[in-house]
Amino acid sequence: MWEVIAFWVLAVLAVASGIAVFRVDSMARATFLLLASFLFVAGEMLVLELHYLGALTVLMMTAEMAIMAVFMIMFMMNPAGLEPMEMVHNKRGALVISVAVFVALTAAALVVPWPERAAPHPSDATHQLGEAIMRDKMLVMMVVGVGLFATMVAATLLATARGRYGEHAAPSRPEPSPHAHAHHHHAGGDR
Amino acid sequence: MDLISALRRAAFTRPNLLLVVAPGATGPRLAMERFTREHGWSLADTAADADALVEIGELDEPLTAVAEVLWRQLPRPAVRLSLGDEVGVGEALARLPERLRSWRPTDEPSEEWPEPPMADRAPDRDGLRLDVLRVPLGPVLPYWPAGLRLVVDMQGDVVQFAEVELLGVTGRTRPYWTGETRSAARRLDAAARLLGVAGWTAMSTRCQILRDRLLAGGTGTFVATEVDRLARRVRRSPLLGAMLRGLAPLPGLGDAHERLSNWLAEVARASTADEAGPPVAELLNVLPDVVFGAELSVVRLIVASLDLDIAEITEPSHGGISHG
Amino acid sequence: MAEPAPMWTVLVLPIVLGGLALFAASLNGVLTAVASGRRATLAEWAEPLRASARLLVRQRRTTFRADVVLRRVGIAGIVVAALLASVPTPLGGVAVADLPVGVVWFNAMEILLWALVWLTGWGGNSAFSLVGGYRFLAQALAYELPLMFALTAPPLAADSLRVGAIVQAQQDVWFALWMPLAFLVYLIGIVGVAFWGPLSPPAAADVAGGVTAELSGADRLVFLAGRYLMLAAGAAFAVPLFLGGGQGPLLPAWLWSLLKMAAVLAVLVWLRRFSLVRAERLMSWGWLVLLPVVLLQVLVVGVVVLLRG
Amino acid sequence: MGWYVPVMALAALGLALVGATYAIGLLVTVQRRPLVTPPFLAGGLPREHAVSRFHVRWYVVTLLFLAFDMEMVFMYPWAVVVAEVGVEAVVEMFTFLAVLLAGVVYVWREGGLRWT
Repeated sequence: MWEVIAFWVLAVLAVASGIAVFRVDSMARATFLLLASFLFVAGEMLVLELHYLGALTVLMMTAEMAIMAVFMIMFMMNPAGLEPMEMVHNKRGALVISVAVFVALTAAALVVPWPERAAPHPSDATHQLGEAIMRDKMLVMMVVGVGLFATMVAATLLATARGRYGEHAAPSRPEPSPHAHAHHHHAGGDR
Repeated sequence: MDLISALRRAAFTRPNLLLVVAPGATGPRLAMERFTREHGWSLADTAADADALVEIGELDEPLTAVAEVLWRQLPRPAVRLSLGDEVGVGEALARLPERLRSWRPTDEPSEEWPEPPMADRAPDRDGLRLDVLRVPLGPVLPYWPAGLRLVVDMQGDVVQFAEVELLGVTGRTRPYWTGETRSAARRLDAAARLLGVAGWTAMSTRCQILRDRLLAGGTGTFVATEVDRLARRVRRSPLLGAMLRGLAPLPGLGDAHERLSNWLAEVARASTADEAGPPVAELLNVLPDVVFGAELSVVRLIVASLDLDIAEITEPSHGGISHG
Repeated sequence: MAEPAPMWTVLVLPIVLGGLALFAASLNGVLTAVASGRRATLAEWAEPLRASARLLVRQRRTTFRADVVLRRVGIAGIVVAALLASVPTPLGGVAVADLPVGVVWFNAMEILLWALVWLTGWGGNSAFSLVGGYRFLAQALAYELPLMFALTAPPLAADSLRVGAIVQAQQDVWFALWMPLAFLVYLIGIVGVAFWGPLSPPAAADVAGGVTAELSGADRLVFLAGRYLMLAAGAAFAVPLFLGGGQGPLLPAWLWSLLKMAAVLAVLVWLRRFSLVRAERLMSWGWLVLLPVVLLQVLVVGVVVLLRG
Repeated sequence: MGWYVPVMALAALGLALVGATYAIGLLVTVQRRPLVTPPFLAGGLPREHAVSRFHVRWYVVTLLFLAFDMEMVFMYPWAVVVAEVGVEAVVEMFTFLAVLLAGVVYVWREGGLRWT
């Protein structure tokens, strides 16, 4: 009984904060509403007694959303939403697509005849997961490892301008005070 | 209700103070630091945590404007007082808790403030155009030289441009650190500030205590041995070394770590050269170049490591020097 | 598998953790007093209570166009995160809930500070508090991975992520004795999570208090309390993880737990006597020293587990 | 679910304590109306809103962190099965970690850990 109530409350909160992501102007608010949505999903997993996956979702998503906020605020105009602006382009199209996808996924989840559980509930799902990773899913893990290494190298290559050659490869100091005038007109060119 | 009034009484036995110090008003500043240390009061890091705004020395027009801004930023209850010289410091401060307790809300209207625009962009080291914040460092910051304002342009927390403004230098400004004893005390004062910025507060306080002993005519040998012990600990701290080594190396002066070690060594040897290092105007000239491209915490350390005494610039005509 | 403890433990946890946090704040005050040449009187020990009264009496303050909602989430969230992080921490043998993945749970709760501290800094629309918030993230990137690996060492030795099982596995010898590097790296991580001592640049004086720069009144009180609670929660969790939980002669188990928690906390508070670490240095040390060191430690623990099994 | 009833009670209690602190503050404060002020800028006034695009210099490290962090997904379940699976578990995991550490060394050599 309580499980069902908790499940539905969390579900509604997760979807509601997901929708709210697109209703706010501030990048900070949008990012952390998305985090809230993930945390509610983590709550669902905990209700379903998936202890490890639930805690792991909190663990991973918090760090990742904090980093995402860093990038959103670094690159998006008007990150605090202090000036009114439209966050979504092609609003109608986006709405149609997202509603259609949501309905399709929900329908699939409800309509598909899920198989009955054959084995009994594992006494310790984390342990089972560890066994899987270390025995028959070993190859998957190794591929992931190489993939992560490739990610590190590729990301660094793409993101660093200077590299190991230090200051010599760095662009030189910008002209002093180029913005002494720029401060007077505060509507940037590409706003 | 009695509980509430008891709470309010207890609340202000140890107020936090925010200082606006005129260059050269070092005497009353030291008296005030000593009072707060001995009575367990604190100096506030920011207006939000201050109960009292203390104006020390004679404030000129720009510094008065600074005090005005800060006064309106202090949460209530708040008290404002000004201290001219070291004689009345203890008395004026001792009355502070009572003044805070007797503060009553007035129906002052909400303050009107101008709304700033969004940040604009400027070229960046990495070849992008990014938002710039123009942030004044000083004149009112913890461990900051009196009368100095370093206006910096920051992209993120990295300084891309800096310019120096001097506040509070009038025709009557006189440097405080003259004579042998005071020159030695000056080294300890500078060390206290640099250690404070570096976050080694216990050691910073120790420097202040020794500084005050020296100025009070403490016996030279005792202070010298104490300073010698302190100097050794400072020199040997690997953490502090990692913090300060390699920062702003200047010809003849070494980097920030060497400068700190030298100050303490001079006091320990009791042989302070009266003319130490280049004049402050020269240091202020190179400052914008030295802090270019540095992270904010490094900028703070560099400024503290230069021991800038603005009062040494006695002509008010310097008031507007700025550099590109 | 164990059952959740009775509900009264929910009321005990805030009292114990609050008491530890108050002890930390008092000790901090006394250390400041002694360094300033004053005597450690009773008044100095009671200083945090007086300081709290001061903050309650003072006017609250909000900055122009601040994001009040986000800021409030950040401030209040730290208190809640610290309490929740302590859910699997047993006092004696009793925890609020000896969760099946207690260690991961603690990890998940302390990492919430990534978001919460940053939000407090961002919410103020103030350059100094913004810099403070970003400094926290920069530091977190350096200490968080070593901290996580340090957290895996005790479960590896105990074959379980459940804190109760980890305590039991230390019946013969405390983990701190044969995995000292993991213990050390864990403590460094906790100092980072609570941005304390050498890792306090997010709230340092050089940026006018950083994330705390715009806080006054009750806001400031709740934020500072949350920080001490987080420090206390980290110190408390070290006890079941590395120091054998409530094990010890003569005294009851809950008292042993409490004494050990207070001792670890005192060590953490004492770390304020060191100078700050610059974020850039910390970044190199975290990735090039702490991470390899803690991985080596985990390897050693793994080999011991193999030899034993 | 039973596990998380006390957890939720504790979260509610924590929020109630925070709320109580604010309520007591309202009761005893000398000035209930909050002060609205520009941010503290060492005695200056802001030239622009601080919440602008904040350019972090350590973004390379965030990418490194995200990649390495993924490893924790495997690490915790691994820790509880080492005794059972035996030598191969340790060998496999530390091969995996060695590959990742090589990535860290690469990023360090490329100067990705510095930012000024």
